[in-house]
Amino acid sequence: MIAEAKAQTSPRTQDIPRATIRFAGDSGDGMQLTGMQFTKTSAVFGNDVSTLPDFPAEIRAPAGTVYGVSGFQLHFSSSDVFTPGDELDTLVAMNPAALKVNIKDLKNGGLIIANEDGFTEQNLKLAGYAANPLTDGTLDKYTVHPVQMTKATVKACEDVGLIGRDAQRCKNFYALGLVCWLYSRPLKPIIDFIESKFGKNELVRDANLKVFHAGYYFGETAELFQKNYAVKKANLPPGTYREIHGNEALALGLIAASQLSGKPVFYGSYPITPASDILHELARHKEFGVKTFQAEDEIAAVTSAIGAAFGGGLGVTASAGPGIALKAEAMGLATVLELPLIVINVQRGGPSTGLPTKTEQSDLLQVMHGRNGDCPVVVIAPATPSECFDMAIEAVRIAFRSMIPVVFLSDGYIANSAEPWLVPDASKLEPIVVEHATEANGPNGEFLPYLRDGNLSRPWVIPGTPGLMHRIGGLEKADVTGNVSYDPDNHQHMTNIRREKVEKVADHLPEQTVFGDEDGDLALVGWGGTYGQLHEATMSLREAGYKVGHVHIRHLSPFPRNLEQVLRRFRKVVVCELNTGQLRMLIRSKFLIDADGLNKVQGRPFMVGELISAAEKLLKK
Amino acid sequence: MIAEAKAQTSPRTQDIPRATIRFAGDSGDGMQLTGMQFTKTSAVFGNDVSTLPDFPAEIRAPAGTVYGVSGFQLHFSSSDVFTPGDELDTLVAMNPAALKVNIKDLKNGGLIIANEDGFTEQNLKLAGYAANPLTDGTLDKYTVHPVQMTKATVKACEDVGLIGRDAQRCKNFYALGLVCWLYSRPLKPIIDFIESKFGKNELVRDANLKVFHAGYYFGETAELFQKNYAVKKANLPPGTYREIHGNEALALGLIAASQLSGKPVFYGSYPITPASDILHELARHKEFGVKTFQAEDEIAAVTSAIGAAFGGGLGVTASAGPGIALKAEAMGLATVLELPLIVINVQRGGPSTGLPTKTEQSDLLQVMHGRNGDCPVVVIAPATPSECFDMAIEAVRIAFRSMIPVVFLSDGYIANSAEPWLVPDASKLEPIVVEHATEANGPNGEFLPYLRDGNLSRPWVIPGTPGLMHRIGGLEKADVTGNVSYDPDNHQHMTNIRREKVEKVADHLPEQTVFGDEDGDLALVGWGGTYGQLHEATMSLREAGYKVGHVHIRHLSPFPRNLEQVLRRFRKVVVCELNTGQLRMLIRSKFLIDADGLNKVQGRPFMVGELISAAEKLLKK
Amino acid sequence: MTTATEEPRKYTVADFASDQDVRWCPGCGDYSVLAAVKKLLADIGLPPENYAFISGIGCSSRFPYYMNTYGMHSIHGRATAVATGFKITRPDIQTWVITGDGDALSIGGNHTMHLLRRNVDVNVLLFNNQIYGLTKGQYSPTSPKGKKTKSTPMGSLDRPLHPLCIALAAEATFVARTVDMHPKHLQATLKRAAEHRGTSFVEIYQNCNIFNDGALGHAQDRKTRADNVIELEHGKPMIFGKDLNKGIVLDGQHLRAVDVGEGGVPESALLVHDEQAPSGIHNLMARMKWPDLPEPIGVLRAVQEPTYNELMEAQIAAAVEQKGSGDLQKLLSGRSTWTVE
Amino acid sequence: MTTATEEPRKYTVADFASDQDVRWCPGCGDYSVLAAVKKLLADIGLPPENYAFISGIGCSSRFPYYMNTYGMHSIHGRATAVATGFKITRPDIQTWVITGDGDALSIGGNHTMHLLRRNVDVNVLLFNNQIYGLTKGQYSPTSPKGKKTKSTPMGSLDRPLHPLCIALAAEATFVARTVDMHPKHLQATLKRAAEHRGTSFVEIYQNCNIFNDGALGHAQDRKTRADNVIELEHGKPMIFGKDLNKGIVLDGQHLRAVDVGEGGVPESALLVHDEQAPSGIHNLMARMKWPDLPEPIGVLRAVQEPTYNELMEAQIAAAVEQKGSGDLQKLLSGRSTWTVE
Ligand SMILES: Cc1ncc(C[n+]2csc(CCOP(=O)(O)OP(=O)(O)O)c2C)c(N)n1
Ligand SMILES: Cc1ncc(C[n+]2csc(CCOP(=O)(O)OP(=O)(O)O)c2C)c(N)n1
Ligand code: SF4
Ligand code: SF4
Ligand SMILES: [Mg+2]
Ligand SMILES: [Mg+2]
Repeated sequence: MIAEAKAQTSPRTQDIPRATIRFAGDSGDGMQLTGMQFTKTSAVFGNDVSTLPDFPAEIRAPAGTVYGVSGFQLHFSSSDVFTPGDELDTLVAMNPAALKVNIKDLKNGGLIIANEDGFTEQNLKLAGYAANPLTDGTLDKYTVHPVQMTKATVKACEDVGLIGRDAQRCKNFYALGLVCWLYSRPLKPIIDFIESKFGKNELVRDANLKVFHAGYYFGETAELFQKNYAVKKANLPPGTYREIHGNEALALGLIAASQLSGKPVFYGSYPITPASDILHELARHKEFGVKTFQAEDEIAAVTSAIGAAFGGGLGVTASAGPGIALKAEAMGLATVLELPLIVINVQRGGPSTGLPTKTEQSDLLQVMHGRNGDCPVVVIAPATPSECFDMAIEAVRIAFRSMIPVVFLSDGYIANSAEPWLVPDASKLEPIVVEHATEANGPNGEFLPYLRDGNLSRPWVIPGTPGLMHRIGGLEKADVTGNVSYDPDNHQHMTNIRREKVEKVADHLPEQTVFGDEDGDLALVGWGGTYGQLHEATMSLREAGYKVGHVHIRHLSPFPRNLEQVLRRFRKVVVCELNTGQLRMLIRSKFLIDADGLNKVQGRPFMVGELISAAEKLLKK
Repeated sequence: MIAEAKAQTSPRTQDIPRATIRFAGDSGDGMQLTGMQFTKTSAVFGNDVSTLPDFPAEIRAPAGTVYGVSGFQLHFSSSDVFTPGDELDTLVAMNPAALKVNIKDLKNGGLIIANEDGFTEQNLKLAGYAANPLTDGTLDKYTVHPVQMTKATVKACEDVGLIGRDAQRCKNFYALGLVCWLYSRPLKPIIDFIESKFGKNELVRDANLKVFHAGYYFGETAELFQKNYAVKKANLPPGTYREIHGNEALALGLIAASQLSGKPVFYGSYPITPASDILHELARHKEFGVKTFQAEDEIAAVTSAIGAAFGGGLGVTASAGPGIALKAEAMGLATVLELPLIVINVQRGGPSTGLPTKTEQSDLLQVMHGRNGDCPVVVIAPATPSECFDMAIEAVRIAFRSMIPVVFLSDGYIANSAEPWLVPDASKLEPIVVEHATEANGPNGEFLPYLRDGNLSRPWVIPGTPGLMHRIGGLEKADVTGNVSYDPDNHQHMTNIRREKVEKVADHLPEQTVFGDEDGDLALVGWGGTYGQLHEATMSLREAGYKVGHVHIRHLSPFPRNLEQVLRRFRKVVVCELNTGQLRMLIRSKFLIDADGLNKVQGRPFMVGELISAAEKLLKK
Repeated sequence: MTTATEEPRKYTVADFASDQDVRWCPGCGDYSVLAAVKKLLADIGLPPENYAFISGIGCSSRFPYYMNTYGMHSIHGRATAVATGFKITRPDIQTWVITGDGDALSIGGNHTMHLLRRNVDVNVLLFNNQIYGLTKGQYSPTSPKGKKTKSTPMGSLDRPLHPLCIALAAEATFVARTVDMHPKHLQATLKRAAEHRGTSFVEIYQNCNIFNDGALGHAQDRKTRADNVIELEHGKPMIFGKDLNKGIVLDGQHLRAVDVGEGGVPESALLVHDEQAPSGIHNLMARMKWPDLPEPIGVLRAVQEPTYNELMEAQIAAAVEQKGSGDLQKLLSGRSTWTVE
Repeated sequence: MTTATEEPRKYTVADFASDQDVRWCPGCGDYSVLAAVKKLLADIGLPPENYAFISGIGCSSRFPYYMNTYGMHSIHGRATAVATGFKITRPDIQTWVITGDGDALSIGGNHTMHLLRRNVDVNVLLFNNQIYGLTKGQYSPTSPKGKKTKSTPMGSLDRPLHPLCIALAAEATFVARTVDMHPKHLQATLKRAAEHRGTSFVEIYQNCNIFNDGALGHAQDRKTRADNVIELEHGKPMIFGKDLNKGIVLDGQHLRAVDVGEGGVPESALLVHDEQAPSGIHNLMARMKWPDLPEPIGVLRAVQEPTYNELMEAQIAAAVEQKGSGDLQKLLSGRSTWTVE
């Protein structure tokens, strides 16, 4: 019986420390599911893993076209993993288009497992191949394994009685079985999955089980492969783990914050890639009192969340860049109203509609400055998918404490990547204390809605509270009373207060930490989803003997108080971003540090390799 | 006969070089008209003048309240004038509220001319005076002239047969007459105005004429005034002059640009203070083929202008800060489409609704960065009302040459101030050459809509042109062909191109000039409507022996090529802005120059005095 | 959130007045609406903390500042959206939206339409003065075609939107119209709006005496309005005129004005107003335009349907019923975990 | 801008196809509309440069890329506004707006309404698949209440908007509906839209076979649709059914389906469709909902009114007439000048 949750090794098996593989095929080929199942079984086995899905922009492009290719990459390892990997060890290509699009990422000598049956005349033409690359020698620098997956799948299905298109559709499980053998993966998690997913449809369930095993046995039996591989367990902290995507972690973080504060989530949002999944996730959890509101547009989304905040709720809104642009005016309103508000921006390639399904970090200056007037807000950015959970809670904590809008900058990479997550103990999460005003606070028994506390925060009242009726609005208001004021000095004062209020948030922030050398030749400065690549690059550079520190900034407005100090300890500072130099600009203007920029605007993450070579160039200067 | 267009002087008359006066009263008292007529007669006489109207935010506040006070300040001089003046020499106050609001701006020893009849019990109470300030000694450090204007006006009207409220309404002409005597103004321009304005209503015309003269004679006859003043003609360049407001100059500039380029203006706009007057002005000139479109909101305004630009027209849109926030997403679209578009932002106090009728310069970073993605545009800012004319033409020239959106940053101060303007000779304005593509430009006879010229600009086609049909859109596009492209390298390339394109605009810009010392101890750096104050401050500082230069930046994106050089010639650089330091931030990050900031966010212009003392402090450091 | 600790007290108009000076132009129609609303709330007898007034931007949108209740003067066009989030969060607070013809139908047209289709339980007062007051007199979406204003010196080109028609198209559950200068009718209509569960949409003809004086004079002038408007009453025949001698009949697909009684048609031939009729007929009524026909004022349509906020609460209750009230630890653990030892 | 240098030629469907691969899901209803539009333009016989297609964002909004005409794929919800500016500037170009139910009625609802009230001379094709296709399947403003989607796992709470009702409320001059899978009807309806001067508003029932397959099947299925829809014809009695034995009568204020002929009512008793009737009746028709009543397809309303762009041109002509064509020097000098010597 092979169906045990442990690795399947044999004498042919070679131990390797880590591997990066990518499944690629048509949008309809089920590559995302295949990749996720492989990830799951690797994680359950005990590897550390990191994943990178790559969707086409089209919903269902015609089969066989290059723009319809869907890919799923994962990196699994016997030690800590921080990125989905630069180069592929193995590429699974279900058709010529998948090969075409992905071959450039395969390392020299890498393995290609191709579904030979997919390499038809027509598909070759659709992908723009004049000849069959599997046979014409163009792939000589790789190890190519053509496998008749479709035929084998159909065959296997016949046995259980599934035929035609339905049978063909199972071929991803054949590929999965084969790759499971190749990397000695435990089969049980996948078998469990098939059984629970298709349990209601016995025919399909049995077919998939059969096909999956057929793929596995093919690897074991066929003479095709000289050897297979094993990647040992990683030394992960003990505990209960699950897999989590950034968007999911963010949704869970919001619900946790709601539970910790006793304030129900109001989530006003209009669908947009890559933020929609937060809405989908939250909508599934109404038993937590979560209220999701699919608004008619982004403006209604943010203003309804402001209405919720005025009502004493946890008002949250989310979008990607184009939708955040539309929310700008209302974010200004929230700033002047001094209400707590969470604005999530899951960044994607811009400007304009740009590259909706690709990642980028080019909305930093938009969220910093993209409003009329001097209108500072708090901006934070998680570094990894699971950090979305913790930082969602932090965002709410800040917003409630300071009565202020907090922008949460995620990106398409973090949102869609998954990683193993040590499930937190809910009972150990720190409560979020919210004190609503219930009594008049003025010297004459009146209520002063803009009377401030030590954080420069004003009272938050739940409408319905007797005696505390008050009016707020977007016109400049007198401090303390909150009445409309056109007084010049008051406007100066309020402008200053709004800025100081943001700066005071730094009192509650952790100091900036450094990974690697605390001082030295080069600080690799980053923020957001580039964390993993910068981390690995720093490790490599230090192994190579350089004195390098990785400074990953999670708090972008305000900066941690010690940031300047930290940066000044390095001879050179380079800000690495997936944009044309936005954080770099902020750092240069604030600290007058001659920071260099390492920038990439290609809709995809850094490669560790390119970071290392760029850093080495700088270090040698 | 006194009705001649020359100054009326007498032996009691004292020559003074310049004077600053303010008319203040209820919104309904006609203070704007009074001020404008005084300005007009001063300009016609040959003084240089500068004005500053100050409207209440309310349309018609109840009479007598402080928030309903309307003021009009002007500065007229026998030499060049750059600002409406810091302190008042004379304040005309029609009621207690007007006195209350404006007294703080009157210099010690200044003149108060008060309408005694307006200082009733009730009005004193409404203004919050416990006792009558005209008599209780609180104004001792000023020279107070209470005049029974209402009574005198009613009396004068009786003679011609006008009675009741209609008669009382003429009292502003009484005040005007009196002040005309005080400053020896020619009366003819005002008489002409009354005759043409009220020509159709003889009764009102005659009453106003009568009242106006009555005011004048009162000054001449009454023992009240020991002396009056004369301000000699200024030495202005010869030629034909008119008065012009910033918004008007901007509208005329757009029409001129349309005539110079042969492209009809399409003006898509949604009303908002202080930009609406541009719409009103343009709507009056349909004989120039101007098409004004009052859209349903700012988004429709800007997107309709984009539609017009795609149609081959001169697409223009305008708003103030909150509306510009709403246009952000579409400005990104125009950037990616690479279409010419003029976006005018007449800045007002922010954030949010802020101070709608007050001036500020706090939208610079919004227009620089307030869009998703890396999305650079051209940004220019006129320094004076009349410069709005020249720079509107320049904006169009740049937009057409580079197929790019150009942001025109005006502000409430420039928009509403007036200055004498040497009327340009229309035949000497340089034509704007527009070459539309009419033929295929590809190697295979195809049309390539993103093939670039030396300015990195792409062809502009008039729809309807045979053979050049093409499609554009907000998704990232392949360079040259303009087809949708998800290619990573192309995205990097296009991101770079969009930035370089903006930078290339600098090839056509004038070098940065300096007023005053070309090098020295301090550069006073400014932009936009602070020009006059910075200019005067620089003059004074240099007179006091300091080596100071005034660097006024009209081109904010891209900067003039020599800007860094210019700035580095000074020991200290201070950026003076009506915001919390926005240009300062750009300069610091770009040049790593440790620029100081001199900032004011009070809804009103700098005072020359405050600039001088702040500069002196810096100079002594 | 009505706390019942103290014994019930009577409220007066003064209890609902804030300490801020009212800053509309003297003579503006907004004053009478403010007075009517304060009186209504005093009559209802609930305490001021039970109410929220949410507005956009415009002259009329200054309204909340003058009410001693919870209030927000938000941004232009978005009051309806703000109120939606507010009401969903605070279903216990009676929520009023104050908006103008520009605010609700120009920049805010879409939010208005979506509020109505959702039937969120708020009361919308649309101050229709057929002009942009606050920005000093440009034509608005309700201005008649050809209107000469600052922005249209040669006359406007667009055909007006009819607020009642838009509301009916969105299947609003409560649609009414009233007039600033008809205090009794105003008061009665506001009362109905307050009582309705679901979105109440009330168009108020409001005079802007500065920029559009008399534009709605036909409905405002006490002397002539009886001939120019028809006061609707549910279940009553549609009669109007100073002498109540005119009426409305349904003539095939058209509405027609007729004389009633001697020399005219009998009262029984008149159309009987039915607030709950399918909105086809209300649409015809909404399109009655003076001087061709009298303009209907009062409640056109009032039907009961579940409100958005009730349905939202019900879904949450159902989810709790099905799954138990949320268990955070279970949520964090997700559907499948594994253990590292 | 039609240049008449070459002699007139015939155009084929291929002349209107761009060189870009069509990237909708196989089986999507969008394909048939694309084919119909290309065929229509070929039939009209004007050259491709005479057309512009302007879209928003959504699956359907990719349409312009596939047409060998001028085109713009703009931003979400704004195609109608872009088209307004475009048409005002280029009244000579036949302008088509391509939009979806989300694009036109959710984020773009207000622009749609204002386009219609202005009667700008463009043709709007609203692809109504009752779902957000491009963002992978959330409910849309036209989805029925209770719809379960990714964003509404327990069912949506809001009542749908009816595109035709909104169009009628805005007094659109041309209002029609057709069906992707009914090519003949589609073709004929598009032709009428193209011919209409003023805004033509066409709702197209379109199948999204990936996220909402069959949601509009009652109108799409060739076998059953004759009983589920009624094809409107101007001046003809409203008859439907496979055997043309059913019809619609106006019964007081209501529309009712009846049997026609033997055992039913005579054909003469049926409601006769009048495209130019005041829109009250069209409103009743627009609200006919399957399965209670057959849903009308074809042209509901078509009336002639001046277009916004014509009126704009006329004002400019009038201004030139009154003041002479603009004299820049005079403009610069303004109303009053003085001279400094
Ligand atoms: C985003 C934005 N655009 C424009 C404005 C300017 N503005 C303020 S109120 C208004 C229209 C007011 O008209 P209406 O809603 O009819 O209210 P009224 O003043 O007539 O009561 C406009 C255009 C604004 N404040 N914000
Ligand atoms: C400003 C903005 N908000 C949201 C989106 C995401 N978005 C793209 S298309 C779409 C809705 C598409 O639905 P519909 O208009 O019905 O078109 P379909 O795809 O069904 O043809 C949404 C929400 C966007 N592109 N831009
Ligand atoms: S401008 Fe008109 S609407 Fe506004 S306050 Fe004055 S009278 Fe009222
Ligand atoms: S998702 Fe639906 S609407 Fe979009 S292309 Fe596919 S089938 Fe068509
Ligand atoms: Mg109005
Ligand atoms: Mg759709």
